[in-house]
Amino acid sequence: MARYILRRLSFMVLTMLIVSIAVFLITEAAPGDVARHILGQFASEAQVELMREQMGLTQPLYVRYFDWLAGNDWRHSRLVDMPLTFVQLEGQQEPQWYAVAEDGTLRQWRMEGGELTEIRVSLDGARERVPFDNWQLDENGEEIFWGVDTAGHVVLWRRGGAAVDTGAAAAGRTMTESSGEQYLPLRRGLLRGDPGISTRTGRPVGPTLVRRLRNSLTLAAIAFAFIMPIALVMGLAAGLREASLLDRSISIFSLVTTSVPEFASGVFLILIFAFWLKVLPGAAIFVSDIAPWQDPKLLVLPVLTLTLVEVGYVTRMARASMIEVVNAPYIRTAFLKGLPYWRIVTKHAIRNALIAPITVIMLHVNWLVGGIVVVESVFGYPGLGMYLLDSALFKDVNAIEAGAMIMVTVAVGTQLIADVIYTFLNPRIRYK
Amino acid sequence: MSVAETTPSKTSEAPAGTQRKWWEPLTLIFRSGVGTVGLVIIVFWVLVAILAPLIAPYSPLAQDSTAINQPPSAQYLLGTDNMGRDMLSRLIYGSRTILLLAPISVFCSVAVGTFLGLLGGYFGGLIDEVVMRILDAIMAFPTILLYLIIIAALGPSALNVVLAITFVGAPGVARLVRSLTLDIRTRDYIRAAETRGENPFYIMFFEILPNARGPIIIDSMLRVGYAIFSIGTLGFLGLGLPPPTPDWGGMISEARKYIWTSPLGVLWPALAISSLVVALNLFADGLREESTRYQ
Amino acid sequence: MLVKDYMTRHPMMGDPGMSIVEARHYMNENHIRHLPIVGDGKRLIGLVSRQTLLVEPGRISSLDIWEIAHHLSKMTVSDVMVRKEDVVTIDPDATIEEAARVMVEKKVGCLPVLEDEVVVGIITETDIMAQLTAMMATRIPGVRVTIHMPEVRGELARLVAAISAQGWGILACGGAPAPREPGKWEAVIKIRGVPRGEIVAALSQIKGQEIVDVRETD
Amino acid sequence: MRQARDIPVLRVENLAISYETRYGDVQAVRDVSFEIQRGDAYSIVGESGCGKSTVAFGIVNFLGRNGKIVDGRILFQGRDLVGRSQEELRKLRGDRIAMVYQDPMQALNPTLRLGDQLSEVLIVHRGMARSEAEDRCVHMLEQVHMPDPANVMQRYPHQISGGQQQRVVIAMALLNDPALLIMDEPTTALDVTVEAAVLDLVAELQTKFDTAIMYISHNLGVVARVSDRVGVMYAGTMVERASVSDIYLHPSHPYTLGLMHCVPKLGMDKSSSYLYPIRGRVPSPKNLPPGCIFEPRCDFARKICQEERPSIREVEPGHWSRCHFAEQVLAGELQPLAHLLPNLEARERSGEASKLVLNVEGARTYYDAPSTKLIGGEKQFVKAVDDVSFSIRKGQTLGIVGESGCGKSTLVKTIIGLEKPTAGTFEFMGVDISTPVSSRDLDLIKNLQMVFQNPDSTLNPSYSVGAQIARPLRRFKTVPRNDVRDEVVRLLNMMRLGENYYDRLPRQLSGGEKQRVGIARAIAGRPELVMCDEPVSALDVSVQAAVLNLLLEVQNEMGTTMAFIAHDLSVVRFFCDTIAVMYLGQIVEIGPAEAIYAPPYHPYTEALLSAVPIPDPRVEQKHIRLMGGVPSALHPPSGCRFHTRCPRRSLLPDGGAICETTVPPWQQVTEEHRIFCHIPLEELYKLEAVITIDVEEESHVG
Repeated sequence: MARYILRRLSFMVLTMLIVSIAVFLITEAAPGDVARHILGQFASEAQVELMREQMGLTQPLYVRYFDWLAGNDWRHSRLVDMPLTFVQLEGQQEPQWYAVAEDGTLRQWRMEGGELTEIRVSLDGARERVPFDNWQLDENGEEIFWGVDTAGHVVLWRRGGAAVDTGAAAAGRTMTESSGEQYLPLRRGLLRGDPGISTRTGRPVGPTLVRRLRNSLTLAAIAFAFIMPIALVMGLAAGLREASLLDRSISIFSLVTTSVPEFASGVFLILIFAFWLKVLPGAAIFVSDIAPWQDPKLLVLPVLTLTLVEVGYVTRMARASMIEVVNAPYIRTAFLKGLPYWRIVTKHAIRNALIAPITVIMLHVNWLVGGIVVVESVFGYPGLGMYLLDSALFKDVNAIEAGAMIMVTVAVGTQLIADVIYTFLNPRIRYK
Repeated sequence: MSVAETTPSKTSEAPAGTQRKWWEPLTLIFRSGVGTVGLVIIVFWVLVAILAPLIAPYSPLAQDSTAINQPPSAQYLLGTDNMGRDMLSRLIYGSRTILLLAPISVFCSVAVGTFLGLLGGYFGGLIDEVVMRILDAIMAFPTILLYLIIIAALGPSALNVVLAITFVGAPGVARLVRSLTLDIRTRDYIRAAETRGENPFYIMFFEILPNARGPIIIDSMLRVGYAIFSIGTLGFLGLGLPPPTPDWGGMISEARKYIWTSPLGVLWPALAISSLVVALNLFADGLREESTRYQ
Repeated sequence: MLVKDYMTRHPMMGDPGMSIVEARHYMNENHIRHLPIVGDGKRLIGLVSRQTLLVEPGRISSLDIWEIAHHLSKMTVSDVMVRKEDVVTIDPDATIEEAARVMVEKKVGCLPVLEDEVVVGIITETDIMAQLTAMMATRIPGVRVTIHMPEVRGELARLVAAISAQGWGILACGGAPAPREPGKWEAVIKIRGVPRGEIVAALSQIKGQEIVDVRETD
Repeated sequence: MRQARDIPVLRVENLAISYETRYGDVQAVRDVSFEIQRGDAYSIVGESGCGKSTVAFGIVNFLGRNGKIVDGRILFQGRDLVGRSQEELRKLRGDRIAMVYQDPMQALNPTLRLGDQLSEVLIVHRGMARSEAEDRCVHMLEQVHMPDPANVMQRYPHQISGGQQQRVVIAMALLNDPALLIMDEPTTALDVTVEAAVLDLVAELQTKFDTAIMYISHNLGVVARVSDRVGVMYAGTMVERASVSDIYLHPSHPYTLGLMHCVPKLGMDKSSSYLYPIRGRVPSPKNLPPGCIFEPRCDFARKICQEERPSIREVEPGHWSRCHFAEQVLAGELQPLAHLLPNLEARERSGEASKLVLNVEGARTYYDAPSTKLIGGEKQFVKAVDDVSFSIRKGQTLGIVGESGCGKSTLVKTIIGLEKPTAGTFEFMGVDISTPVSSRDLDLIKNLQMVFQNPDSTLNPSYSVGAQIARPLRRFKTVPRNDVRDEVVRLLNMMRLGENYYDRLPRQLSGGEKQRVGIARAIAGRPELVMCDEPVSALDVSVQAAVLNLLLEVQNEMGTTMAFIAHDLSVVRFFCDTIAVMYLGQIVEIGPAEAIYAPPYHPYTEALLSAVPIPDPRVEQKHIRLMGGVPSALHPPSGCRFHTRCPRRSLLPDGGAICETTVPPWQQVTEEHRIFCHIPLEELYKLEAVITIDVEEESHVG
């Protein structure tokens, strides 16, 4: 069993690797220039070029992929000739890159007024600015210096190098610097838990993603907690009494609710409960990422929408499975043994009837994820789906990659869980 | 079993010497009440789509700046949208878009999926392993994410919508066809063909495929429903057809902004798309129920 | 000769919800006199006989004729049966004579055979009679001789020795204290394939034993 | 007189059962009456679809939602079951009436331990405590001769073999000591040696528990072995009922008589006797003929048979028949018509007969077994065929017999080119054929064709009969393009189907007709060698004869050589000139048909013969039963593969130690007859004949 799980986990890692490469390639192939996208239509060609360089887009694709995956500080630290570190100091909102000097103090460099300044942060957090004077000679005998800037790049400065006139760039977020000759954005890499900076917001993907994921999981978990018991009970009951009035009503109900797209059923629910009955808040008043459980009423309609769509599917699975089981010869055996009806149902039918749907239901998590994206979009719910949608529309590679990784983990992970449950329910397929 | 033994078998059913036509199984649908309801709604929308230029009162793109977000009136039977376009006309033309794109994309995914499924199922071995691994990976992937990435990369357009749905749908078809093939492959008539030394592609397309058509047809019906569902979803998310093409999903997305002032604006397209998908599913489900009962 | 070999397996049984009318009809139609009443799993609940089904007047004396009819149709065997505690039963591994003894002592005509409370068979007077019939080889033709002898050890052996001296076989043999003749023992011997005269001639030679009855059966 | 001696355990009177379908009510069973006495075994025999299972399910009231009893009474121990409440019936089921049916694997719940499934019968009915119930179950498992019963209680159904599963099901049925045990084809899914053991068990338990048994089967051999009395069902009604010897030896209904003519008796062969098929097919229950239901197929039918439906009547004491002319049939005054006999005059065997058509030496076909380890591990093989040698001469038929899994199908597939041989030489008319079919040339392919087992899958459902027969004609260019249709019609006529079958689709044909089309397709290219893979085993007996006769005709007319796989030893004996007996991938005995069925036997042949059910109650078979199951072909036993189960090892010094270590030698009995065994021929000669027929009374049937 452990061996089997291990094999599946390695398969999952492989899938994730392939998916990440695929996403990278697709976004690469996509028309349009991200830098231009960020800076807006009126930025100059030079600005865009600089932006591209600062974002590392000038590097070959495979280098970018490996940087994204495994980070590049360990590579670039050779240029700086000092170890690099990524720490969050007191009084700062987010962690930053520093070079670590031999005495243990952290260093950054910054061009200020045409002069390179060294920022030293001592161990006790004290900060001091020292004019820089440690130029090194390159093979041409010119004075250069590789250092770390304040925006997470390794930068090549040349003494006396003129700052490019960047002008007033529209979005200018990452363009804090323009004095260096070469920019190499620093990354810790996904493997070390850093999904990178969002090109859309200019902020690290990680923290946002965690909050959004938490919101989405809340939504999904509540919906799941409703869907499962309702759907299984309805499905099993319908299957037990195939072709009865109960069965027919349940079947048609489930068929209809599954068929109506989430955005349509969401709209119907909003109209009914928020617009006409005015009993529930209709939509989109989540002010921040943290809101959903501060006002549980806000969750009602999204959960209801998801439940409506998904409950039908699971019901139909459970029903089909129950019908098959009820017609199985071993149920006939149980009947011929003279067992009372409820004993046949509880001891012989239900367990077997649950085996098939469990796997299918777990596979259906993919659909649930899709539903969540739409539902979040309908209700303006600040979840992972909305984040991904926005990112995709913006071609925000790092955000898409991170979201994709999470989704694949969820999808493949649930399949694994489904398989494990399956083996426990079905003694015929116990992995040795 | 006791039932199966005595219910008249098909053999005794068909009067000797008469041939049944290929479409005859499809008439089964009239035995299923809900299936018939589905069929009627589908036929309604198909007629609407075909006759769109005749029945639509306005051009779907014509704007009337004096009538923006109007409720239903004699002039605009279903009201107008935020740009003063007639809802009814947009709905009618929207059916054209969706009823064109959905079958095309389903046809593509069925074609691709059938080929791959036959290939993997009939040859087995390494070919099967490779094909199925790739398809499994695609299927493991949340559908919505695939749509997002594909459309994000390629840009919203009709062609790309078709491509995306094909790409997303083909693995499912391939799996179905593969499992059918695996079953049919064990039949004696396939072995008979093999002992005649028939070409593998002859066996795949002339011996196996005709016998898999029933489930494939039913699956395709369901898929058309899903395709409409997906096209609507894409349109709603802003990944569908670029405006101002009349597209139900897109119409809902637009009208949603004005839901508090003119709620009917979202209601009509939502009803339209729901009725069509529900109808297709009812139809496919009825067909499946009846055909399995008929077996 | 154990009960389990002579009992009727899979006897007819009734269930407690059977109406009296139905039970009576059932017993009449199938010519049975005793009906074990069982619950699920053939566990014994009670026993009815034709007599118990004849409802005693005391129970219904206070009712008028219409009420009686109504009452009867509503009564079930569980109302009139002999309850399990009072039913005399026997174990399948008991001997047949033990069964006979129980029947005689308890004055019952039928014993349900129980194994763990479950009715596995029923043994009736008739079964024991049948056993007696078989023991005496009643259905096989031969010469049946009744002999009176003193109730002394070894007398029967002498008789047997005399028969075996002739080279004849004994088809059946039984004995009991002679009726109305204290101190005497009555033995019945059945011999096959030997003429009656020869048998009488041979057996009358035995001293102290007296042939009281000789008959040929077929 | 014992209590109610004359009250039968089960008495069915004029039973009629119908099903509601969307085409209206269909009467599946009509006017069925019979009775079963305490401790008797009563068989209901009939072909598929005749309603015999419906009767059984009617008795336990398991007719599904759409079935109902419309007429008649079912008296169980004198009380009518019809109209009793569900709860009352539930108490009877599993307690006083138990049932065992086909396919034990399906009958057991796959997700519950066997112990739970067994003990719940006692827990529910007797309210027994679990531990006590389990002790009882173990005891009952011992009585059905289940090895290691305590362990079996802890297992799941898939962990024990098919024969053992059936033992569990039987034990389950007997736990509550039922008065009536209904067995619906309980051995049909089992191999012949396992079947024999289960039948022995049934007979043993029947006397031990004094249980009345209602036995349902289509297999005339099994019925002859198990039953005291027999009822023959046809198209939903009972046409004849009598004691087993009357049914088999003095049938009074033409249908019964026809059935007896259809099956080859063991010992019959094609040169000396014929099989008489029953023509036509069973009418559908909603389309019955107005007169006697058998009239359309009856060779004796007169005018009255078309007009008046006969009722069942007692022809002689205890012998009931539903025929207007039962007395004449009984007296043998009516004879079947001659037109049904195969046309076998053209049998000519020229000097070609000695020519070898197929010669196989040292054939081996191994499959890769999936490795159980993740990485590495030794590669394992399933040795499906392992060192098999034989040859077939022109115009002859080789029969290959053996139980399932013995490798007979793989052997045929290897010859036909659907499997790749691992080793060995395969020569067909002097050409090497150890290549897969895809790399053979068209002429070779044309000459090696095959007839398949399952009539329902032998034809492609999507094409018409004509198209399917035409395909090989076109592909092999047997006849010019323009003559294809004529040739197809000629073949159809040869198959006695006629031109109007040309445009029919397979679903419009009956099983026998499909099989005939399959034969037509196989012989369309006029092949030299036709391999027949159990061509009649899935057919009803009345149809088997017709198909066998057709194959015989084909062989006579075209001089075709055949290889014939079957598990039915009577059919093989009838049909084949030479027979090879296979066990675990090897041939253990090969020789002329008549030699195989007489000593000296290979011990496995002997066991097979003793197990085969013979449709003749007079037959005495020696009682030889094999222990254990067939070992895995993945790790076949060393030495002689049969040594783990061989009942004759004791004939060798020190109990046959040599069998475990040394591969046995081929012992030549005659030039053609070889036995693969260590036991010296002299010893094998001493074995008695397994099958003896008490021929005091020569029946007028055979």
